Amino acid sequence: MSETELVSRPAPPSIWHMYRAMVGVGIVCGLLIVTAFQVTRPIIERNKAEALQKAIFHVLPNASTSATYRLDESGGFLVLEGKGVGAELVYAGYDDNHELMGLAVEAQGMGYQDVIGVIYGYSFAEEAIIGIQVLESKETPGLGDKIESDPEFLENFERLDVSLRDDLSEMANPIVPVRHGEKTHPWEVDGITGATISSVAIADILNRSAQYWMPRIRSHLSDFQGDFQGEE
Amino acid sequence: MAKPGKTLEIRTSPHILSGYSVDTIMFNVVLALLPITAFAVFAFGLAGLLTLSMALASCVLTEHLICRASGKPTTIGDWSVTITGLLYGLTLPPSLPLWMVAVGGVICVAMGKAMFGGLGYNTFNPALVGRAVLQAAFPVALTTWIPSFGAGRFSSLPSSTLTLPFTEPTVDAITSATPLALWKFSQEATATGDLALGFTSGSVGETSSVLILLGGIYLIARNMMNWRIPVSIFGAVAVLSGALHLMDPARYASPVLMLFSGGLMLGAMFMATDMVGSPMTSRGCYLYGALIGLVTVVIRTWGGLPEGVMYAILLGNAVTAHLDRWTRLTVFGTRGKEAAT
Amino acid sequence: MPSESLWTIFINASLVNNFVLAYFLGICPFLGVSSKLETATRMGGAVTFVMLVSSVCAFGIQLLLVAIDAPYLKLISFIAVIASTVQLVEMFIKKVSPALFRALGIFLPLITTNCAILGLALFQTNKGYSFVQCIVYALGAGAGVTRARVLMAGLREKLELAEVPDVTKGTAMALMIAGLLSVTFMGFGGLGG
Amino acid sequence: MAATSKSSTDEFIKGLWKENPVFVQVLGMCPVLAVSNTAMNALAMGLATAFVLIMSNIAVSSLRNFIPKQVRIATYILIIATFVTVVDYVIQAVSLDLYKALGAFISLIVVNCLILGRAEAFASKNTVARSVMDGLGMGIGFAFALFCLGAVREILGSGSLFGAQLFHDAFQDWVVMILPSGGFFTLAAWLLLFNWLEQRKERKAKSDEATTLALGKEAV
Amino acid sequence: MRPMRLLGLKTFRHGVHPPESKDETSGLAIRQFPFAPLLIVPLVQHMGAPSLPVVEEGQEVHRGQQIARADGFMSVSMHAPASGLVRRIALAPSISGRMVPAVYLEPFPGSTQEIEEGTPCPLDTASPDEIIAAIQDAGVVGLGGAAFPTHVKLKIPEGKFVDTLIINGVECEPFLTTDHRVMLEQSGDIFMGIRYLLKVTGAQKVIIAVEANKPDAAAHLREAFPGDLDGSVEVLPVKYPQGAEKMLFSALLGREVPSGGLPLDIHALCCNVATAAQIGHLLPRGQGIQERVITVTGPAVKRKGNYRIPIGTPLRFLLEHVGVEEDVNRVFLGGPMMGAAVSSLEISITKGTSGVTAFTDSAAERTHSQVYPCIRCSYCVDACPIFLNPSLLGMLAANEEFSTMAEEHNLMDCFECGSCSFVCPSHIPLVQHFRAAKDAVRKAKAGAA
Ligand SMILES: Cc1cc2nc3c(=O)[nH]c(=O)nc-3n(C[C@H](O)[C@H](O)[C@H](O)COP(=O)(O)O)c2cc1C
Ligand SMILES: Cc1cc2nc3c(=O)[nH]c(=O)nc-3n(C[C@H](O)[C@H](O)[C@H](O)COP(=O)(O)O)c2cc1C
Ligand SMILES: Cc1cc2nc3c(=O)[nH]c(=O)nc-3n(C[C@H](O)[C@H](O)[C@H](O)COP(=O)(O)O)c2cc1C
Ligand SMILES: Cc1cc2nc3c(=O)[nH]c(=O)nc-3n(C[C@H](O)[C@H](O)[C@H](O)CO)c2cc1C
Ligand code: SF4
Ligand code: SF4
Ligand code: SF4
Ligand code: SF4
Ligand code: FES
Repeated sequence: MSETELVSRPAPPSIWHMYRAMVGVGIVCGLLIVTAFQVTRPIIERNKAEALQKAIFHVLPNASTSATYRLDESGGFLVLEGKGVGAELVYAGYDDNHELMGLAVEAQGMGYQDVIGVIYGYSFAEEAIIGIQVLESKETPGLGDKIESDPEFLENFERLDVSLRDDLSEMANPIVPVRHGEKTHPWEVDGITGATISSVAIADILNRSAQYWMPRIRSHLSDFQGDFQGEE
Repeated sequence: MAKPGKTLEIRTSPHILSGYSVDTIMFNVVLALLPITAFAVFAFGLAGLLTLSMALASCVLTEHLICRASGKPTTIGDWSVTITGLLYGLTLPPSLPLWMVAVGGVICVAMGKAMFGGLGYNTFNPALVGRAVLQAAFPVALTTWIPSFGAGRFSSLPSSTLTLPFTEPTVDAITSATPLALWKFSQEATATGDLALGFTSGSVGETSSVLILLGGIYLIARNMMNWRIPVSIFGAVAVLSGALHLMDPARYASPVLMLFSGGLMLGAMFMATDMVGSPMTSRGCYLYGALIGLVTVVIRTWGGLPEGVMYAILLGNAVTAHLDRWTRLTVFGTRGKEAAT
Repeated sequence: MPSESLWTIFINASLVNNFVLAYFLGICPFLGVSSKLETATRMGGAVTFVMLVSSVCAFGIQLLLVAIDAPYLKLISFIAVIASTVQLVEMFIKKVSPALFRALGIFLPLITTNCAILGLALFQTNKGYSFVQCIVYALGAGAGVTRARVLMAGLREKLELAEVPDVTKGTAMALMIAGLLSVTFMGFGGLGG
Repeated sequence: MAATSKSSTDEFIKGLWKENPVFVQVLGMCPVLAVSNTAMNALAMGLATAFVLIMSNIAVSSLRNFIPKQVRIATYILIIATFVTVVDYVIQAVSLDLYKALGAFISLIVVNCLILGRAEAFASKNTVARSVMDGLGMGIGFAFALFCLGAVREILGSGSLFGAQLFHDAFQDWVVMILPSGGFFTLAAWLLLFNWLEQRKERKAKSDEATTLALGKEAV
Repeated sequence: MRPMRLLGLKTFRHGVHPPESKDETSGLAIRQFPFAPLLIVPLVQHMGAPSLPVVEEGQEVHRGQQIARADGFMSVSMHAPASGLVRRIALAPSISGRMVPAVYLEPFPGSTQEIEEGTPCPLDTASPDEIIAAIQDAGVVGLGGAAFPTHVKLKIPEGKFVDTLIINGVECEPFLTTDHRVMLEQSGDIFMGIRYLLKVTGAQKVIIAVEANKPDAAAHLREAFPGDLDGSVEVLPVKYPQGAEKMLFSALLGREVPSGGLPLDIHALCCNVATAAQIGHLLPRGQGIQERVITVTGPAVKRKGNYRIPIGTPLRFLLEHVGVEEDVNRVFLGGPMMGAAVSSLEISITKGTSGVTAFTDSAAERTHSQVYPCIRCSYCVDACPIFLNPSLLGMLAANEEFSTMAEEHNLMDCFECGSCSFVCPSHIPLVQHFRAAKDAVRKAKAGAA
């Protein structure tokens, strides 16, 4: 604030005047804010839920309903009740027959410019990642942002192998990035020419997240298959 | 007997000058750049020739027109803009569309030089300003490389070179990775001989380390270049990358690869040494060189880009004013005084 | 992202995503920065200090707001609390160390509510940083702002003696330099990874 | 009556051009640069700022006799922060995507010196009507400037305007324009243009003066 | 320790290497110059107050007779350069362009020009104060260029002392060879002068400094060096401005004269060889200075040489006598590095004139070249022996920031050696800027006081 004038004035108004002004303005302002908040809150929450839902259905193409689960201290998963502040969440997707299709998981990591946030879909049937959507990225337009749109790159995630070893303790093969055109295994991510860093970043984010989640999810598969919890 | 003293000129001493003048210095730099230019044309054929010519022409023309527009006599005669044009051309990928080359040339001179008041006042290296802004504008085109010594280089052009203005270049099938990119993204080291002699892909003029060194040594020998700058850059790069390489040779490139690849040689010899953007004191030059070397290694090793010399030099230019201030010489006879007061 | 390492946070805030040159925060003082290097340095110190104070404040407020479930008071309380805390700290410094006050004090009131300070508070909250992460973030951002200003001051000092054409004098020139510095800092892209 | 309406039109006009907050006063630079990477973002930001500006001008000018001088800055900030919070929620409700693009800069309108500056320098001393005109002028001037920046950056940087593709498919985007440095360069270019126009006008005025002087001399 | 020191080479840091151009005159023995038909002897040939004339218009004087006396301590006597008639005592032009009082003396055509003997000042019996008075009476000023009254320099204030006397035979200025010839031809006078100087100053040691381009002079002085004197002849590498006393102290003694201070602050004192020779020659005879050795040279001069020229000889007469090229267009009193360009040939030779150099148009072409903006090449920074930043000072001067120059960038320490201008590839007239700036600063100070 460049405008901080400190001119002394001859007759200061009484303290009462100042309190009256501050409190009066404060009350009016408070009312305004609370009104705006109350009016917009339902709309905003609906918007947010819709956006999340859309993303989940995007990465789990066959799902039509979803439910949010939270990782319990015991290592199992429970349906989320209330707000999930601070909890580790996964989203289960179900098809029209209320069959569990897979899980959607959010993950983040450093990209070329700033943090990249993604959500990816995991298919139980295929033991693979079957879809991915970038939620947050500041990668260079026309270069790094190809991770969001490049069809060849996105092809990687139509079936990216994340199967576990037999003892379910670890992934059989880590997800690894390779140079463009050199993909030979289903667990490799074929990079984008000219945006190697961003594509490597995606592979790393997925790898770290999958290493963490896959053993936990697989060993508590039954948690998700309980009663149907999904919402349209 | 002649009656002397009819038309005596008076000016203040000294009445003799050393004989160096700005245009002689600049012209000698152009001379030192010629072998590099010739090799560039030899290595990249028509594409190299066209890139260099367009770079030179756009820089010189811009300078001329700006002088004209501001009603001043043209300054292209001092050769400095020729250096800018040549060096700018030498730092470009050989397959760059010519329209982009021209745009960058205008940026070099208009934004890098004229805007600050012309020769001597530009705070950043004009050639690098042009290249850096161009790289920010067209990052893909500026990181697409073709192999040197391609078979048909004198008879055909990469398809991207003649791309219509303002359209996206079509990428050639035969792109190739630079030695640094090879190392960064697949840990493949390039043979030292190839590096030194320039049988690698890269910018038009950065590949032939030996010729660059020779040109630099010529200028140093004629005292037209400050040897402290390249020496401290090379020193910093060698020491740092050497230490890293010793720690983990598989992860960190060897000092030889670091020194002889990418734009380091050209940058250290011809661009960091641009007097206008470098410090004036010897100690300042050592620090400036060390900073450039350090930043180069850091960007190459841990940064997102395979090459960082350009950014390192621009950063060096930005801190030059501070280096000059911190390394001010102690004026004769003030040593004790400063301590006392 | 609570998982970011402290080093990454610091490098990002100070180099890659420099508050001034990449996030456009605190531009007005950056453009208005005097060409006196010393002032720029001390001002940078003052900004870093205020950033630290406001970072701590914002962390506390956020805890409180979550507890009472009143997210709509975020902006107002950030502004109010940061401004008054800085005022208090200023008075405290004046009492305790007149020398430090002379070095930093005169800048404090001017800085209290510029966008870099508020931006820092908002960003750290959005990112959900822990207390230690917040501190490191504030230090990194402060270092970045200081570096940008110090570089700018040096360049301006140099340009004061140059024969700059009339059209480019003033803010236009400052913006051009800022743009070139921003391009230069792009070289650090990917460092935080 | 005629006189007042005329002068409040003047209050409106001045913000558009002669005292344009961005191009002439160089105020509130951060949002100007940060969210002007597309015309849409720029316009949305401009309108949001204009809204806050007008509302706070109204509030401040109508309360101007009620607020003691000592606490006026604090009160103004309170008022501004309130309107900003309102705008923040409204934009979230209207479009999450827009909200994401504008990011924290909506909240940062609070500290935009333009708003506090107008509150302090104008609204606190003028009638509600005139303050509205001032707010409208400044706000629209600000939005207009933002739009100028956003349009240039979007056209060159993405080849489109308001998301509509302008050129053929193969248009080469100038990525730099949407990067931070492009913001600096574009604003610098606009200021250069303004400087140049201004100086040309001055020079012309001077040469006109000179010719009249010369003519006057001849006449003598 | 600098590499130079480690190599055993005594010299100072920075400096330049202008072409020496001394070969044409260094081998030529000193020759007596004829009397001009009218000698004009200015009464201000030194730094300080003008001397007061003691002769009248129309009076006849003897060669060597005192014609003016010192006006106070900061002043010296003046002696008649020839036997003749005082025509007028009136104003005459000087090198600075100002008119100064002068004695117009018409030598008698047929006179033998015997020099008048005075009261000798015996080395053995005279006290230091008597020697100082004798030096003042002899009209001795520094012949190294500054023409500072030597007796003033020799008056050591209470509480100060001098341990080393340095005799400056460096002559680093290109073209000039006077000191060289004096060292070869007047070593007796020099050592006699040294004895007087040692006695006055109380110094124990004397060092005669000679540059490596005068090996014959160094060898000759070494040979002639009296066994009873404690001291040596030191040969220094050739570099300009080695002859400046600050540089000499730093090269020979490793001591730096403090900024704004005097050599006395580092217990040293420096005299030019010719000054020493004059003292050694004049004091035993009780005479005063009426002539000095001057190198007349330069591309435009036909009969170059080292001449013993009467004080007051008009420049026009001098040049006509040695013959100059048709197209001569620049004449300097002194050498080309520090010498002052003359605007009129009507001025006359003074005690401070160590050389006259004349150039033709073609020889001076280079100096006419275009001026470019400073390209920050740092040549000047590497040249300045005072470690100033001439580039920065030059830009500040162009912006008329004189007080910044003086207060923050040590402008007043610049001694105008010209090294910076000499090397500047942009041909920026740095020294000219600095002189103007120093003047402005002094004026501002005087105005404020
Ligand atoms: C202005 C600019 C922006 C860049 N942005 C990105 C980016 O967003 N993502 C990325 O992976 N690399 C980015 N880069 C890095 C280079 O394109 C880098 O050379 C490339 O990632 C190397 O990949 P390659 O081996 O396929 O050529 C950028 C480079 C520049 C100069
Ligand atoms: C390639 C090259 C390397 C040099 N290396 C050194 C050196 O290591 N140390 C040094 O003092 N001078 C070196 N010089 C000489 C310097 O350029 C310079 O002449 C000298 O340092 C000036 O010293 P002065 O200022 O004391 O006369 C080198 C010159 C060249 C051309
Ligand atoms: C740049 C410069 C160069 C000088 N060169 C010489 C020189 O070559 N020989 C000399 O005797 N004095 C030279 N002087 C003068 C000396 O500094 C010093 O004043 C002189 O030797 C003292 O002796 P004097 O008083 O007997 O003349 C030079 C002075 C300056 C400032
Ligand atoms: C040793 C040397 C190196 C130079 N390097 C550059 C350079 O890298 N880029 C450039 O534009 N000009 C360069 N120049 C030319 C000149 O200094 C440049 O045009 C100025 O920066 C323009 O003010 C160089 C000149 C010399 C003497
Ligand atoms: S308000 Fe303070 S920090 Fe900002 S520009 Fe002014 S003095 Fe600097
Ligand atoms: S409040 Fe923000 S926008 Fe306004 S002057 Fe201060 S720093 Fe600049
Ligand atoms: S003239 Fe002055 S500034 Fe130049 S070199 Fe000599 S002492 Fe240094
Ligand atoms: S020598 Fe001349 S051009 Fe070089 S830095 Fe000094 S003043 Fe500038
Ligand atoms: S500092 Fe001015 S709007 Fe941010």
